Order: sequence, then structure tokens, then C-alpha cells
Amino acid sequence: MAEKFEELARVVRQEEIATDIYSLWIATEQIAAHAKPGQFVSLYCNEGSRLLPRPISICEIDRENGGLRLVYRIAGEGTREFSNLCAGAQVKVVGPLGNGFVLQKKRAFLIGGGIGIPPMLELAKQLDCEKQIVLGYRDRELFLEEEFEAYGDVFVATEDGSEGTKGNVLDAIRAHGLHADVIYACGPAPMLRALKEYAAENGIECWISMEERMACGIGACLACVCRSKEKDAHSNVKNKRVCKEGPVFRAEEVEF
Amino acid sequence: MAEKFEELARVVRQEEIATDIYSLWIATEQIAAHAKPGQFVSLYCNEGSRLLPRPISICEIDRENGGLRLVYRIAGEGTREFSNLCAGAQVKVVGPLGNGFVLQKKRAFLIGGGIGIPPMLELAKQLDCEKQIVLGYRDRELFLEEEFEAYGDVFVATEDGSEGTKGNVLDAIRAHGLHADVIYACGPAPMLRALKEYAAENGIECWISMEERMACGIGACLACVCRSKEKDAHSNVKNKRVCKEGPVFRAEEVEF
Amino acid sequence: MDMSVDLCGVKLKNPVMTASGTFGSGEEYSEFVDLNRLGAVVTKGVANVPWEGNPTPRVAEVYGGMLNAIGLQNPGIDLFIERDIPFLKKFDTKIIVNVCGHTTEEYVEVVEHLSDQPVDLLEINISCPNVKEGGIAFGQNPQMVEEITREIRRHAKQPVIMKLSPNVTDITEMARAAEAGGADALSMINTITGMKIDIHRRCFALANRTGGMSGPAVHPVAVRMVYQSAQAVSIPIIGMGGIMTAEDAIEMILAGATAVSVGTANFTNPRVTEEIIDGIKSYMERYRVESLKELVGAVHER
Amino acid sequence: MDMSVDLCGVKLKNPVMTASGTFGSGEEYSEFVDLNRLGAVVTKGVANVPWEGNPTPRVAEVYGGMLNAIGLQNPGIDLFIERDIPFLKKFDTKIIVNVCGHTTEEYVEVVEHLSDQPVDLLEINISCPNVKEGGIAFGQNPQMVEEITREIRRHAKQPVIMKLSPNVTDITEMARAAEAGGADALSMINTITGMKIDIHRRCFALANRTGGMSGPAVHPVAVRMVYQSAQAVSIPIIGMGGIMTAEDAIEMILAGATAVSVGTANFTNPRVTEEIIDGIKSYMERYRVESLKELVGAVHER
Repeated sequence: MAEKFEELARVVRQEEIATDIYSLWIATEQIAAHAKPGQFVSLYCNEGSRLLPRPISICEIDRENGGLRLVYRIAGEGTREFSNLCAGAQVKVVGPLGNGFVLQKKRAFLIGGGIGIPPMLELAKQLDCEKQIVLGYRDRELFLEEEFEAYGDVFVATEDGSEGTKGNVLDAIRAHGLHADVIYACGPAPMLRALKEYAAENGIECWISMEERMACGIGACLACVCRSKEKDAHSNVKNKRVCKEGPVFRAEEVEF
Repeated sequence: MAEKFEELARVVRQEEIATDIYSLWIATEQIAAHAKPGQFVSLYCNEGSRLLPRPISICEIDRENGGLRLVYRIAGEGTREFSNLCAGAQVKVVGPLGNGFVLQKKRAFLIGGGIGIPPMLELAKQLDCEKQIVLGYRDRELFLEEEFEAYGDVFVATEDGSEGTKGNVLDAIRAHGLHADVIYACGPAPMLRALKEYAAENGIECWISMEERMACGIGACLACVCRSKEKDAHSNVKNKRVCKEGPVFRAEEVEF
Repeated sequence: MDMSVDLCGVKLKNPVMTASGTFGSGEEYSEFVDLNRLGAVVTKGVANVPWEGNPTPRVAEVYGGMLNAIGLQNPGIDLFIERDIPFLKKFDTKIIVNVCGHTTEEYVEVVEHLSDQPVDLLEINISCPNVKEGGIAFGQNPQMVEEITREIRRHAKQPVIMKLSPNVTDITEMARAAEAGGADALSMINTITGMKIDIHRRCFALANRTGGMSGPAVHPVAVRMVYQSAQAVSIPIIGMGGIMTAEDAIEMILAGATAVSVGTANFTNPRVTEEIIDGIKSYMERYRVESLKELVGAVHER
Repeated sequence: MDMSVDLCGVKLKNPVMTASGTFGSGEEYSEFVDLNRLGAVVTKGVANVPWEGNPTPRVAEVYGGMLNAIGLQNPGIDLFIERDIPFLKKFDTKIIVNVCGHTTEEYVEVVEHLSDQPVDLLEINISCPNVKEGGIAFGQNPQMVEEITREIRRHAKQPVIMKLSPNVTDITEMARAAEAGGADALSMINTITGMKIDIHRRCFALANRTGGMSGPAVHPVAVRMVYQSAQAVSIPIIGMGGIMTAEDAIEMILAGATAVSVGTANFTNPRVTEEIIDGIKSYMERYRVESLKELVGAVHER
């Protein structure tokens, strides 16, 4: 069993990198040392009216300094609270959580959509293969995209066509005539659904990172399940825990 | 009707002046300018799990600078939150609330017991008469007592006899053979009860500041009533609102 | 953009009212809030004669809420008519008088006293958990709810809102009973019975032992009951229970409330009613809602 | 100083247990908590066959609490006996298995499967608000509570704890019915039915529309119901509902609970159960309480 740690992490720095999207570096004792790309952490609010942790994907890992970078969007009052954390502040964090991506040496698509982009950055850093990085945004207000350039060829799609290919990530793949042998993806359900179909049609291995409302974050409460094609060994029904068996699944093993 | 103000006050400074007893200076726009001795303010928590304001008596008023001094004891999580307020922080405050003391020019006892001592300080400053200030503490850990010395003769009683007269404020009055024509008092109910009786026996005018659990703090919710001897004009029953008709009452008009 | 709502033929300029017992008759809060802006002021409950209420402590704070056991202290209907109604008449808002009693006769007596008064609606409190007779005893039994509603309806000159208790197994049973008795509208929820114990003194925090819980802690229960009741009856519902923000008010309206009452939030922020009105307006602007009525009960499946 | 309590003849080393459904079968939390320190582990509800539970979203946060509508997803009693009980047997704590079903027969089937298992007590969930059949339907009618209790009691080899719903007009009626049916103990409260609406999408926050509310928001209701029930029955009560701190646990015990279960607080702080045990110990030291049993029901008038 992968070890999990509960820590009071120190905020190293935080900045807003796009409208309502924040980049937060925290210093941890143990979590960074054990984290893998595709895993997430639970961040806890200080405000007592908000009791549940917020699952936030890991964007970058600085093992040497125990640093974790979390890039998240303000989606409610909890993430708004986090966005006010200043350097030196403390924040309770539990992690690393979930399974993370399995790194392979195949020509890869790294595909992120919206706030699904951040976890692909650490993956891009750690993957040792030919990487084509496809990022989908709503509009020209891009974020993180320059940071990916060091790790592979970056292709951008925007919904409004104001930057890169107009359309979604698959439109960008087709427009540039890209090909790969494995897909790693994180993003909204419609994007993942389209990629699952694309991968099946093209016979490509496809790994997707799922999202679901969570409570405990560690596999105990059964809140964040997704439907699975086969009966899951732990649940004994066709449900898998996103926080424990996931968040990364083989596209063909989950139904959504 | 006395005007009330809702403000986001700035914390000027705060210090712990005895175990769990804090002295907090806040800068207000309007409240200090309108406050009178014996009135109180409602202080609001930032933490969302605590919804009700805390009524805190006014210890000193600095009209020129809009300053208010609040001296309070940590009695729960709300006051503990206040005790962590640092210079520059903001705190929501509504006031001034309640009636305050009626200042008279008679030889006076100013009597404070425990956390009932602070409101007597501003009264001591503003009262223009011969003042005998009698302060009751639990033990030798006195607070504010030196600050009273500029305004009158100060007599101390401690429950354990470690400082001043052993016993309560009436023991101190008797030990020193003190006499006065009017009593202003704030403190625990047993002390007020004893003073009411003492005043009646000696035919002295006696004003006491009452305490009761409050919700709204402005007279709307009828939580903080005390029993009155006569039917109250507002309530139409034998109940008076501590936050509105009080907190200062003639001892003989209330029953407790 | 139209924020007005129709409540039993009475047009409120907006759906925001005050919850009975938290706002007196408006005088104290008029120092913080422009009463002219409110959809209606719902007064503290008034009985046929003055009531002294319960011993103190009458309130205690709990996590995300409070308990109260005021015990319906009130000055009686005569002084109320002489003083409180004339005060409220000075403002351009609707007046809803909350009525309490120990017996059907006492409720009827108050309602009859109010028949010639400039009062827009009556809210009948059959759900106070803090008095020994009357109050909640009426509100937990559907037969009694129906009978008392019918009797009050028979004597009332103004539309009658029955205020229901959440301390029941099935709120829809009570809602249907009130509707069957002729209620013109329902309001819900009154407080949920709770208790707090001082662990250091090992005693009850309230002199009354139990008290009624209010505040954001009860909001999800209120939303659920408003939704269930809106599915069960066709008369309008006034939603209340832990509304702290415009978002909370809109949630209640989407669940099926025609109007909302704001209670405990006044204690946390004396200007909150006006802020909620402004917030609802912003929401309507943001989502281009022409009329507030479009939002009533507009919740749908995911 | 003695923190132990006797629950139906089973000696718990301290009164702190886990609330069913929040702690799985302990495996996940064993990374944060030393299960050997707990008075007991109460497992997630288990049925005669695997249940898939409800669609997602299954949880939503509310002010000072949360709503859940998991729908009692569970792996079924066979895998549970094969995997979960052996896991728990590795620890020096008591094992309480929570049992759910759609029908009396299903409950009985699980209870019979457990009869030869190393299980200390059974907790029977007749109060889940999130399943269509069984669950709460049993828990809101005193006749049904009594009957199902009697039937389960007849088949059970371990002491039977009946877990009651707070979504009732009178909790003491249900408590008395369970006692009359032969329950060895009661646990309360299960969750209070609530609803949350997403005002931006104007849809229900939960796929199930309603969910069970838990967390500190419900604590005063739980304390009240434990107190009322402790006055009404003579069997022990396990108190739960929003216990976040040792102070909350002590409040519940003073109200009349022999033991307490900690639920939602685990989500806020995975180590909370141990912290509560430590906090109770500190309280007992501070007030020189020789035996925890002295505190049970020790609340008194002011």
C-alpha cells in the first residue's frame, strides 16, 4: 500500500496565472518525496463551515526541496479560501492520494483540457519518450502552456479558435495529423469520452484521469465511485473508487 | 434613540494583561465618538461556525482618535478568536449598545468584580466627584488596578487574600470603613446581589450593570432579558432587555 | 427585471421578508436596514395577552447556528396594535403579523383583534418548540393542523399563512393538512429542536433544556422540506431556515418557495436583508432572469 | 482512571467508536489511526448480497456538514466475512458490524451469516434515508421498528443495536419500540434528510436529490434525541451526530450516551478518533473523573 501522510504544509508562494486559476507551491515533509504524476492531494479549509477536503491534482513535484505545485481553479468558497493563502501560511494537506499514471516508453499523447492540464506537466517531465502535448483551452487565456515546451511538442486548441486550432483537443490532433501509441489524458468528461472512442477506433492504449465529488479522499466512504466494465475486486460490484483505484484508469475499464 | 453603527474596525494593538485577559484597542469611525461609560459593543467572529456577536463592555474611550479599549476574558472559542487579532487586522463591531451609566456628582463607590472591572475605568475617568474604587479579584493576579489610581482611591479585595482584603468587595468596604452616596457596580451576580442588599440597608443609590446571554444585541430578539420589579413599558411584562434598557439598571428595579 | 412576487393576492416588491422572532417589529433593525426595501416585515409572535416567556439563558450558540427558547415573550395584542402596527405603517412594506396562542380560542382572539387592522397577512405559529401548551403541539398532528387552520381561516380577514414545524416524520402530511384546512400559504421551517450541554458545569445551556435550532446548520433540511411540500400542495410556500446569503435565498426559491424569510442571519449581520435583496438582483441580472417568478420551483434533474 | 464502558456485556476500552459508513472496515484509516486504540470499529453497512449503491454525485458539502446518498453500496456478506472480519481481527478492538437490508428476511440472512463470526455486536441500520426500500421505511413506524427488532433479535447470536432515524416526530416512541422488540442497545442519530441545489445550474447537487445530513450542524439535534431517549428507555445508547471534538463526545455522554461514534469528523481530520480519546482522557484528569461511567447521563439542571 502506498504511504499517505497528513501534514501541515507551508505555503512557499502563490500566484494567479490566469483568471481564477492559481499556482500554489507548498513545502511538505514527506508528500513530495512520495508523490507520482497523476496523483492528487487533499487540501483542508481553515474555515470551520467547510469540513470536506478539496482534492487537487499535483502539477509539479520538487523532490529535493519537498515542494509540491498545485494549480487549481476557484470553483467555490473552499478554493477561494486557498487562493488567499500567502507565503508562510500553513495549510493542512493529506497525500499523495490515488494511483497516478503508469509511465511507459511509447510515443505518447499527453492531453489536458482546462483544469485537467496541470497534472500533465509533471507527467511530461517524468515521461521518457516522444511526447506530443495537446492542450485544450476555452479561449486565448492560456496557462502553463509555455512550461510544457521544454518537454515535447505542444499543440493548442481553443473553443473559440482565438489561439491554435479552433475546437477541442481531437480537432488539434487531426489538424496536425498527429499519431501516438499511448494516450494520457485529464480533463472534462466529454473530452475523455471522445478520447476513449478515438483510442478504441485507433487501437491505442488510453489512460484517463477521472474526477468525482469526494468526501474522505482515501477510499473509505465510497462517495467518488465511477462505473466499471467489470466487477471491481474491492467493491465486489461494478464500481471503482476514483480516489483509490483511480483517479487514473484504462479508458476501457470505466464507463462514464 | 441613541445611534448605533456597524463598522469594520481596525485593531490598533492587543496584549494579554493577565492570564486569559486581553486588552484590545480598536480604531472606529463613529462608535468611539458616540460611546459612553457602561455601554458595550458587539464583536463579530470571522469563523463561520460562530454566528452570534460577543457583547464586550467598553473599558476606555479615546474620542480624539476614535479609539475604543475592550478588556475581556477568554470564555470560549469566540473570545479566543479575538485574542488572536493582531495590529492591523479588521474586526466587525456594532455599537455603542445599551444605556450606560448616568453620571452624577455624588461621593461614589465604583465597584468592579473580575471581568466586571474594565467598564469601571472609563466611568472613573469621566465621573467628576469623590471616587472610591473597589476592585475584587480571585487572587494576586491583578489587572487594570494601577490604571485606576489616577482617578480615585483604590481598594482591592482578593478571594484568597493574597492581595488587599481577603474576601469580596464588601469585605474591603467594611475593612476600610468606606462610605458613599451612590454605587456604580459591575461584576458577577452574587456580588451585585450583595451590593443591592447593602445599598438598600444603607439607603444608597445603586446602579448595577447586568449580564445575560445575547443574540441580536440590539433589543430585537428578547434573549437577554432580566426580571424587573415593575412591568416594563416596552415588553409589557416584568422583563427588561439587558442589551437595550440595560445593561445598567437601578438595583431595585431588577430581580436576579 | 421584476423582483416582485404575489403572495395570496398581496404583491411584495421582492421576496425577502424577515423571520418572525428575529426582527421584533422592525424598530430596532430600522437603524441598520431601510425597511422600505423589504418585501415584508414578519413580526415577532403576538398573543391575546402579554406573555413573559421562559427563564434565561434563552439562547446558546451552536456550530453554524443557535438554539433559542425565548418562549414567545410578547406584549400582547392590545399594545401591539397600539404601538407596533402604527410604527410599521410608516414604511412602504407589507406587514405580516405572526400569531401565537395556547389554544385555538387564543389564536382566534388575536386574529379577530387584527381583522380591522392594516395588516396584509397573518402567519400562524403552530410550531414553536419552546412553549408547553399550544405551539408545536398543534403542529405535529395533521388532524389538529387541519382543524386549527379551518377555525382560524373562518375568523381571519387577511390571508392565512400556517407556519409548520420541521420536527415531524413527514412534512408533506402537515402541508396537505393545512391546505385542506384552508390555509392560503405555508411557511417553513420553524426551528428544529436541539440541546446543548455545558460540559464544564455539566448542565443544560438553556434554562428550558431544549431550544429551537436555527441558522445555516438547518438550511439543507429547510430546502428539502420546502421542495417536498411544493411537490405536495398548490398553495404558495414561504421558505426559511438558515438563509444567510442571496445564494441561500435563491436555492430556497428554486426548491419551490415563493418568498423567503431571513432570521438568524440578522444577528450575524444586521444589514443582511438588504444585502440579500441586492444579491438576488445581481443573480437575476447575471442570468438574465426577467421575473423572479420564473425561478420559483425551477430546480431540475442534473 | 477507567475509560472503559460496558456495552451489552461487551467491555470497550474506551467509549469512542467509528460511525458506520464513514470508516469502511477500518483498512483505509489504519494508515492514520492505530485501530488498537479505538473502543470499537463499526463497519460500513453490509447486506446479504453486494449492492451497487446510488449514481454519483453521492456527496455534497453544506454549511457545517455534508449530505450523502451513497445508497449503501457494499460488497455483500460473503466477501465481507472473507476479507473484512479477518482484517479487523488483527487489531485489539471490538468489532461491530452494521447490517442493512431491503426486507426483514435480508437483515435476518446477514445476521445468521454472522452468527458464527468473531463479531462483538450487531448494529442494525433501519434508518438509511437513501435507499428506496428498507432502511428508513422501517425506522419511522414504531410497529415496524418493534417487529423487525424482535425478528432480528430472535436470529442474532450477538447483542443487537438498533440504529434509529432522527427523521421522526418523536424519537422516544421509536426508542421504546426498539426496546420492546428486545433491542440490547440503541444508536442514534442516523442522518437527517436534507437537500442542496446548485443555483448556477439549477439542479440538485446529488443524483439522489435528497441526502442524509451529518456533521457538526446536526450535533444539537443528536444531543437532544440521545437525552430524550435516555430518559425513555433503560438500554444503553450509542450517541452520534456531528461529534468533532472530545468536548462534543463528552456532551453526548453527559446527555446519556454510553458510547459515541465519530463519523464525518474522520473526513475533516483522519486522526480525529485518537484525538477524541486523548481529549476525553484530559477532561477526566482535569475534573478527576475516576470512571467514565460517572459521566453517562450526568447532565443536571443549571
